Amino acid sequence: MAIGVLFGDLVKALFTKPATQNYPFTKTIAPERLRGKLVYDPEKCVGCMLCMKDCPSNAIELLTVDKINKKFVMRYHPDRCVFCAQCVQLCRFNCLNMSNSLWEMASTTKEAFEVYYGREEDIAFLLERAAQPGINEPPCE
Amino acid sequence: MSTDSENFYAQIVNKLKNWARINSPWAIHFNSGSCNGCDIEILATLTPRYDVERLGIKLQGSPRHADVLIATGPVTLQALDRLIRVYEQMPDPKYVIAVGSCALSGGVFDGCYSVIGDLNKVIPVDVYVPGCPPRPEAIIFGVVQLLDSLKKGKKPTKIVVSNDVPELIIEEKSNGNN
Amino acid sequence: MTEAKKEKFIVPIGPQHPALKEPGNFEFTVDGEIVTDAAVRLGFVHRGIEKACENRNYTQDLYLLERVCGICSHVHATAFVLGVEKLAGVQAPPRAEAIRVLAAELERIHSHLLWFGVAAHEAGFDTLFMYTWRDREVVMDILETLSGSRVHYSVNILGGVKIDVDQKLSDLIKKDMDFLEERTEYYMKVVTTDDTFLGRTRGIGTLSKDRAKLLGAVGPTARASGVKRDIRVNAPYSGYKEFPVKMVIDQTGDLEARFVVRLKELYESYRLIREILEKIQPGEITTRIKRKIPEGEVISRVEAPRGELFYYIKSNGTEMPDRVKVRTPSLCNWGTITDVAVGHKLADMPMLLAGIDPCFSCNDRMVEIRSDSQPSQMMNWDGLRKYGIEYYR
Amino acid sequence: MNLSLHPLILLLIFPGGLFLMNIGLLYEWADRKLVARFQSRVGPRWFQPFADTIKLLAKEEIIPNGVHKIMFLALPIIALTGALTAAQYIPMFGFEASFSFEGDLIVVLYMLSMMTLSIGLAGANTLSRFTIIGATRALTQMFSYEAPFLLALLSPAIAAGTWNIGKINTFTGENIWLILAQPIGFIVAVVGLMGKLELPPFDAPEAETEIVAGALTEYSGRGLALFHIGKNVELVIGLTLVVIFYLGGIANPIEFILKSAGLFLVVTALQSMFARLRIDQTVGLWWRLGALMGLLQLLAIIFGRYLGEILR
Repeated sequence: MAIGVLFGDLVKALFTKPATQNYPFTKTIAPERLRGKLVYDPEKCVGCMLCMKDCPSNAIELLTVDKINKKFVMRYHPDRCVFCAQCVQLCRFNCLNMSNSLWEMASTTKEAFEVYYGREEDIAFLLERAAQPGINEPPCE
Repeated sequence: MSTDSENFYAQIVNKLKNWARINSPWAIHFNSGSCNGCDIEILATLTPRYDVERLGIKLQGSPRHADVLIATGPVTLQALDRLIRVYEQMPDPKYVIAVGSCALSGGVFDGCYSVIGDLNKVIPVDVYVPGCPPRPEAIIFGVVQLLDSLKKGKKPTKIVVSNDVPELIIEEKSNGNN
Repeated sequence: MTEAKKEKFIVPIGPQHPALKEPGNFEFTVDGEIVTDAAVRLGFVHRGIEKACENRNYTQDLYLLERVCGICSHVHATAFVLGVEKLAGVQAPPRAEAIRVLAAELERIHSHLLWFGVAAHEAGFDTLFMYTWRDREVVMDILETLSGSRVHYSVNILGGVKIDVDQKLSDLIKKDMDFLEERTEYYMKVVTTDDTFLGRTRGIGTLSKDRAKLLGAVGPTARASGVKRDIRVNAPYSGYKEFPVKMVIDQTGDLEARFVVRLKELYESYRLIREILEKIQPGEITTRIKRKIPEGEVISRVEAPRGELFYYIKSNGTEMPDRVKVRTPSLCNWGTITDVAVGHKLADMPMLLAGIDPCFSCNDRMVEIRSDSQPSQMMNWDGLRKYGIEYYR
Repeated sequence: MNLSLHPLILLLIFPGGLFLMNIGLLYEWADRKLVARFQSRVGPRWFQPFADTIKLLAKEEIIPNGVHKIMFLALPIIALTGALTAAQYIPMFGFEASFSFEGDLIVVLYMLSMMTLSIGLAGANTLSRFTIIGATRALTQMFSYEAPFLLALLSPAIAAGTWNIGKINTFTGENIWLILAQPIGFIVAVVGLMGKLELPPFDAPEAETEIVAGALTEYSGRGLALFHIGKNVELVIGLTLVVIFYLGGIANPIEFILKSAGLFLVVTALQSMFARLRIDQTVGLWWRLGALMGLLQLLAIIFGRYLGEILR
């Protein structure tokens, strides 16, 4: 039975530095294992499509440019992604990774949430083809 | 008195208004079917570690007091009309921040029978914050994005909600909650 | 005057309400400040998860079900994984099971601290809320360094776990546990001695042992009323066979008892985590599991921070389950609120609601459609299934 | 110090209107900042209340259906006017009061109650259930704190032998600090002030977790801003009153600032130390404890004076 049990802590809090991080002005460093934005390495990918198959929220689309020469482009939607890292777990060739530095992704437009990963010439080729009328994009599956 | 000086005063008033708006975004939080993850993280931004009060953000209970609607979750059919009502009850100018993958696109719930999945289909969204859930820092980052866009002079537009829900009006009269 | 007296004054709480960060609608009929009737309306968070499970494969279901609830995400995944592993006849390696328990206990700490803060906030004790959440960030940091996400840890995969604990991490966790234990002792002191706080908790919402049993309360709510109900003790699963826990019980059954039970459970969690980190065996953390799960049905029960979590999984031999049924602890505890609320002050309602640690997103597995024009009808499983297929076609 | 300015300036600029409003907003900042520091946070920036107020003034004002329009618009103004009028009778900032007459203490106390009355009416005016409950609670609380607060302020007045705030100020400045002579009265006055201003833990009328924002739930924009300013002005007046009565009076601005800051620290610490009291607990506490203590204090003072006269 007492009144004001918290008093000691109040005084302590008043004379110590606040626990606040000065976030938007100083950046915080995320822990090593943090699951941020997905990063794709087109050099290692063999196009097994396992990541696409098991993605719980259809965030990954693997577009085939040339299957024999192993040319793939990944269209990644951070707005759909739930950052579960199942694709990273499944990928046997370590071409997928979740970055621990890219996690601030707010945007005022939704267009920002369509990210193309791959070799530059492949992306240019795909976008060019998609821009032409009448020709559909390469099949996803 | 020429029109120049009037313009000058009008400019000053406008600048003052804009400054006040940027420095005091009072927020209201609505959960339209989220899994609580985002909501807890939004709540966490109020607590000592992140403390958004230093940016002037205050979580308000009544939509009448709020400027920013922070919405989470893949809009469920049940929460839909409530969400629209809360949005309509907010006085102009008002802004919407969609937090979490569900509010952006449906996330894992995309395709469930009871969700709409995209907040943008229901009310106009100003800032999108992806993540499942986004870290509290990322939510603050999203708010800062909104304030930045206001600073650059994005005009607060008066937007009419597209979904016309006639039952809403009848319900509002009989049932005065919120 | 008599007309006015007959008219009920109903105070709605929710679906948008600052007390509850989640949508749920309560209607309290009040007479002055005294509550005379209480009704709950759920379903604002109904997303159709159980149905969605049926057209996703088991791996996708795991992440879908993890997002049933953002506070106790790990236990949902654990319950599902344990069930599927039982169906497939696979046993996760011991190290994986220990890590599952580790994550579950860390989650319990985070959930209880979160609840403690929210309950303090409901009582208008904002300073306590701030302090609790400041200390909660410690366990959130652990979870983030351990698993990579603050809320949806995604520790489980079918047949094991994703993450491993190394020596450095375990030292860090042990150090933080000491800090948290010290803080918990302090909060215990506040909860049991501060007069203003006791005024809001002692003797409020007393639930007797018999009522608790009758209403089917689970978890800390039941344990605060003296019901011995804890799946970790009654039917140990996963790593709890190796690392037993002690059941925490209080006989009083009021709000204060619920605070005390939850805080005492925190001590138990700290102890268990230290024990796991010391005794954990090196070894594999995953086993292979086939994509197609053999036909059969299984019941899987785990102890969530809020009480017993129940999963029923039926497999038809394909990559996708035939039926998944989830019964969450919050749903079992709802009955206690409407039972206990009558006769209390309106000001006590947020505290009472917080007392069972409600989780609306956990609840909303079902939608009740009320229609005045049509008579209600009973449907059997097949009829309901047919109706559902027709309805959503 | 004496001020001889035109009455209009006294009313509108200093120490009335403009100055008082700004000081009020600064007080709000100090309040929020100190509470934040007690909670181990950084807290708002110094211009936060100003930004809030300007923003609210520039916002759309929604008048809900089914309210009495004139009342809805007039009540915030009445509340603010009441508070500002009360300020005229108080030796603000170390200067002598702008207006004074024998018995202005009573006028000030009743002017301060205008705020609560307006909030009560505003709550009853709108149809929302939260506002009605908020209004009932606000009025209930008013009935409970008014008597002890009055008693606590009366005992110094009786000790000074006058009901004029200015004269009480000089009396307390010349004698021993009344906080030492009448500690019970001081406690009752401070806690009564917190009840009057609906600060936590006596914030049941606007308990966010129960009834959203209480009586002001339906107010937006201008009305809300005016109520906010009114509350802050009340905070200034209330603290000044307690300083004048119990902390040895105020003779100059420096003394005013120092003593107010000291009292502020106590009030904010009390704010962040307790759980919110239920409305029935508030009323019980006040009538059982507060009023009794205030009465005891008053009786002791009267008896003391009587005794002193006999001995003389």
